[in-house]
Amino acid sequence: MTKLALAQRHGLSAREFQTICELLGREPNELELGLFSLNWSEHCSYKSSKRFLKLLPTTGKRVLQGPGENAGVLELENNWCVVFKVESHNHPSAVEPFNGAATGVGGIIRDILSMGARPIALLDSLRFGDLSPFPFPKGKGSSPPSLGEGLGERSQRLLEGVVAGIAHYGNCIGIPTVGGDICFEEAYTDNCLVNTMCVGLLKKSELKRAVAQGVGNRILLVGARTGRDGIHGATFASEDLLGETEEKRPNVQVGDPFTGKLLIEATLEACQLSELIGLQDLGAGGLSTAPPEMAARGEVGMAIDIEEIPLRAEKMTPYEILLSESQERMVLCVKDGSEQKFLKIYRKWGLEADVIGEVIRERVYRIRHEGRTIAEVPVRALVEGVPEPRAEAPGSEDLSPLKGAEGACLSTLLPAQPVTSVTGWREALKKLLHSPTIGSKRWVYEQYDHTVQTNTVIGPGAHDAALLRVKGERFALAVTMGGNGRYCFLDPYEGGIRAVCEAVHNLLSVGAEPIGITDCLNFANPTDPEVLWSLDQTVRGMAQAAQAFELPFVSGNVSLYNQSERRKIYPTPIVGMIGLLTDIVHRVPMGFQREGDLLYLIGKLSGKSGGSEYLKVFYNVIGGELEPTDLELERRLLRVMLLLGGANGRSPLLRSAHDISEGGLLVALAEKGFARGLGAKLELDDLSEEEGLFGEWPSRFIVTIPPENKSAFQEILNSLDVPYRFLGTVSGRQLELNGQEISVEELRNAYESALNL
Amino acid sequence: MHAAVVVFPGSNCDLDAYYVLKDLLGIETTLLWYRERDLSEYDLILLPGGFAYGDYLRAGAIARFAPVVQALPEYIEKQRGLVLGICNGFQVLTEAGLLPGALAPNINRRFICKSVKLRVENAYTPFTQLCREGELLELPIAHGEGRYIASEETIERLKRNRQILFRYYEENPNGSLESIAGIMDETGTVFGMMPHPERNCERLLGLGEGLKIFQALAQALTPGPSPVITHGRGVAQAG
Amino acid sequence: MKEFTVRVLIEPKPELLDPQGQAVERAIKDLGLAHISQTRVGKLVKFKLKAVSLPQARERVSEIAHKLLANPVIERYSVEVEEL
Amino acid sequence: MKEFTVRVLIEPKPELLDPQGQAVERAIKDLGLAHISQTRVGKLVKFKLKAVSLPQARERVSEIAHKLLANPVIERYSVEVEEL
Ligand SMILES: Nc1ncnc2c1ncn2[C@@H]1O[C@H](COP(=O)(O)OP(=O)(O)O)[C@@H](O)[C@H]1O
Ligand SMILES: [Mg+2]
Repeated sequence: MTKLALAQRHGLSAREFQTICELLGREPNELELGLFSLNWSEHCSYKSSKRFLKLLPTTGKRVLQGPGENAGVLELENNWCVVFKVESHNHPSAVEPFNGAATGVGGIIRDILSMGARPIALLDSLRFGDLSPFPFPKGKGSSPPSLGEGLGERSQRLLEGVVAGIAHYGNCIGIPTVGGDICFEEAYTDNCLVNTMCVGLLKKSELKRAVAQGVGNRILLVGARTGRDGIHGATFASEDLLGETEEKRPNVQVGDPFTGKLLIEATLEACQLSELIGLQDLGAGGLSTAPPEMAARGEVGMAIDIEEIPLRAEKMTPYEILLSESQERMVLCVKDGSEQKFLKIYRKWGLEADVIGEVIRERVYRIRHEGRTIAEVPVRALVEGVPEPRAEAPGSEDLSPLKGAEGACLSTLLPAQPVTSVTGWREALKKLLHSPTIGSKRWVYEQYDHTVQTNTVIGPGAHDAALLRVKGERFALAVTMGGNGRYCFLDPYEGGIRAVCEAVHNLLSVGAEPIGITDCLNFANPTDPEVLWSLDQTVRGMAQAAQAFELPFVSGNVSLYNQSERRKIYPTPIVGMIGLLTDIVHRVPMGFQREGDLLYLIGKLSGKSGGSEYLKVFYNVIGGELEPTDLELERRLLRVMLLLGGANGRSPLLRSAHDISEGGLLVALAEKGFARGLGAKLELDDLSEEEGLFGEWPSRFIVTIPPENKSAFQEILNSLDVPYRFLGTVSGRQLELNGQEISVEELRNAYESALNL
Repeated sequence: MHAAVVVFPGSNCDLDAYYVLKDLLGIETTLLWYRERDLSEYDLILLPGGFAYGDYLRAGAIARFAPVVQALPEYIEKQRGLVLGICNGFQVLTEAGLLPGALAPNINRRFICKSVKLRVENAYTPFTQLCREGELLELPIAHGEGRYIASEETIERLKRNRQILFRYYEENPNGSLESIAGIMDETGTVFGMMPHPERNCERLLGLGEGLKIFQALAQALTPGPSPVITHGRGVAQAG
Repeated sequence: MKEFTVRVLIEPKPELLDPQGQAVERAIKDLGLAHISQTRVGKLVKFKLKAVSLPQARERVSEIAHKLLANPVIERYSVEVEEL
Repeated sequence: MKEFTVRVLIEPKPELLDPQGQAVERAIKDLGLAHISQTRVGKLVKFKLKAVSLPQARERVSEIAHKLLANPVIERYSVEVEEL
């Protein structure tokens, strides 16, 4: 086989191979090809998405570390910092849901750990194909027609495996999984999405970087032994899943949360030593990518001795050792002479720990085997040398007809006969609440330990965002994660805006001020012009919204090639966001608190209602036009919610708050009733049932206030020119509307049984 | 009083328990490495929740051989102090044979994390003396292997000696026999429970009912006259 | 119809990491119980089955093991069928 | 010293409820794969062991199984030792 053919088998293009030869001034040997193939894979190099990521704002007054390290860092108060990042494990989870998801959790945790922070929370955003419907409990109501059994079962199996995998890893290592979201859409049938986010906390002075520095300093490999796991995993992640999974199966990595937990404790102990220069986890690419990245950051070179690496399998070749993606490993750079101290800590915790190399002056990554150099590549060539693919995103003029259901508004899109009659809001609401995308996710989050570490003040299922206290401090952290791919499918620019806005709303609902973003861009094959266009549009929308709120993106991840021969996933940006609540006492609950409280809608009072779950459930239509978000209004809404909530250090005027998202107004109202079983008398006679009650347009909150706060409340809204309307009064145990009522209990039953596997 | 919270490889509620004892109750508390054998310093040995040794094989199966657990029989024999096992700690105590029975995988075969109601079945113990009999406590559970199983004779004996301190109330989340959530040994000094009292010790996290258990311990272990310390045969008597 | 007792033994594929086996092996060594190696922890499934013949029973069991009991991505299995 | 391959088969005691076995049995029936009964799901532990003789190896393994691998309150086990 020629070198070029070999390069192509490594997933490198002819152009890339040529660039490698130029950078080296010679042809690479096979080991070097392996190094390049991983470093230059989409997963590690971001070659197709780099230019889009540049569009995102990354600076702000709290930013201590933006993109470029293992995780982003924001400064909080009293020298506390929050570290966070999101990571995808989509392809591995599609092949082996349990281990794929479990190792995804392990991976993102080590990114946080690499910054020197103790991980304090996990969140997960999951996307699967449609499930076969779950019948209403006790024969009440009718169940919708079957959605094609085989696929529904497959999606259910993936869901079960993924959730069990996340639980397996997260529970064992004692990090609470406090939030996330789950949607079910046909588009994710062949490519499920598993994005996990981890949040860590540390003092500013403890912050670490993934850097190697100081010629002669030692490189340590710690954690698990190296085996033949996932060889070529990162390049595997860069190819379409084209029915080749069978052959690729030996690549499955098995997570070991027990070792992961030991690695956390040992590493946090090691971070206390002043001789630690830098550390990094071994993720995708293993020893072929992490050490050169550390060297690149420190502007040094690195040499490692392959025979010093402890192995799990017999007769591993240098190629296999270097490309192995065995989990639960980290690389440390420590001062020469201090290595024994570090080895001792790791061995105390029962982990492997060995000196495998050193920092060198020449800026190359040198692999030695028994004293002989067997590969040597300039660090910069590996880390930054990849040429950007030439594909251009077509202008939106050329592609706008590709938008989901351009121009269609409800009246033209829908069959003449609505499924529900005018008197049918009760059945419609029940059915919507029973949709797996909207219904309770209790089945999922009860499998996750969400109370360990005893900081979870608001946990999963209780509010729009989770709230974590920091022991000994007044302030608290709010965290949220999610994103709606359907909106981006219909209108990627607007969808990108909404992904950011919705996260902002979630944080504002608990009373917290949003301070920073992490994101994962999940897309199909970027060599497809339509996909590239949607990626470009989505990122522009996200950037626009973030700028409006002055929010920085400090970390993120990109997952491309999420498509099969049959299906592409929707363009799916997942946004993770952190909010700061200055005084935890001032948190705002989601649900109705007291009878007699006044109920208001704040924000945009009417709009186009496309892309709604209502359209999907009742008309099997993914379509309609999206109402464009008014970012000026959003900015005022943010200020209003901060003034009404507890973020300003005073006690909130609000008794409860909830944003309106999937399902629209009535779904949000019903959800507000579940916490205490309280109902409301609603005055909504002027709203049309289908669009008004169930439409999904942006920029809306439902809040309740005690009657005595009415004038102060109105004053704030008027002064900032934010529209609002009275919706009714909290009362009784029923939702009452248009002279009809339904008990909150009955709604809750429909909601709770939506996902009962 | 001096408390020890044991740290096994894989413990993950050790710091939570430490926080309650040390920061909330101001008790002198040491994080005790699992290789330690000398327990003579400590009035309370707390085996925390988590996944000691990853819970591989069975929860607690490997941890029971840890030196610190091997030292427990003597500690108990000598009536040196109290032993509290929470969740994984309870599993370790049953595996070690220091409490009767076993904890099998939950009947629904899944991990369960939620808040449950417990009924106090015996309030005359150093662990429950600040509760009323029949009182309901709401505490979080978070476990995959919490289904309490024991032979009929064992269950009979537990009942007769009033060694069942907590039962799940209304809903039995994991399929435990007799809805058992926590049991004490015959000496009245060793107590294991699946729910996590340390996770509900402050109003911020619930009603704070879990604190009663730690306060009760502290009271029982603080020198001075205390009518309810029931070392030895006190248990049956108190019933 | 005859009755058969069946055992299906399932274990992690040899090339994959077996964290459980690793932990068990380390424990046994630490306890000084024995010098053991290559420890793997898997599953055992036992049941009774009715079929007309041993070959038919074997075939059924293989199908069950393949489709349901073992996860072919990460596990391999062996089947033992005996007439009662 | 000789080397032995060892299998320890662990299963829930017959008188105890086995939810996993029940679930497997239900799934097999639901799939219409076969008529099975008395399904029990347990564990398989395999390893290699060095010992001077078969009896010594057996004894070692029994000890390991008894002390560590099975919990006698809820499980029973059987041991298979073979010389390599
Ligand atoms: N969508 C994105 N938005 C912002 N930053 C991103 C995004 N994708 C990747 N990054 C940043 O690029 C860097 C490389 O990410 P990644 O390769 O995922 O790190 P790791 O190898 O630790 O998984 C990180 O600093 C990450 O935060
Ligand atoms: Mg990383």
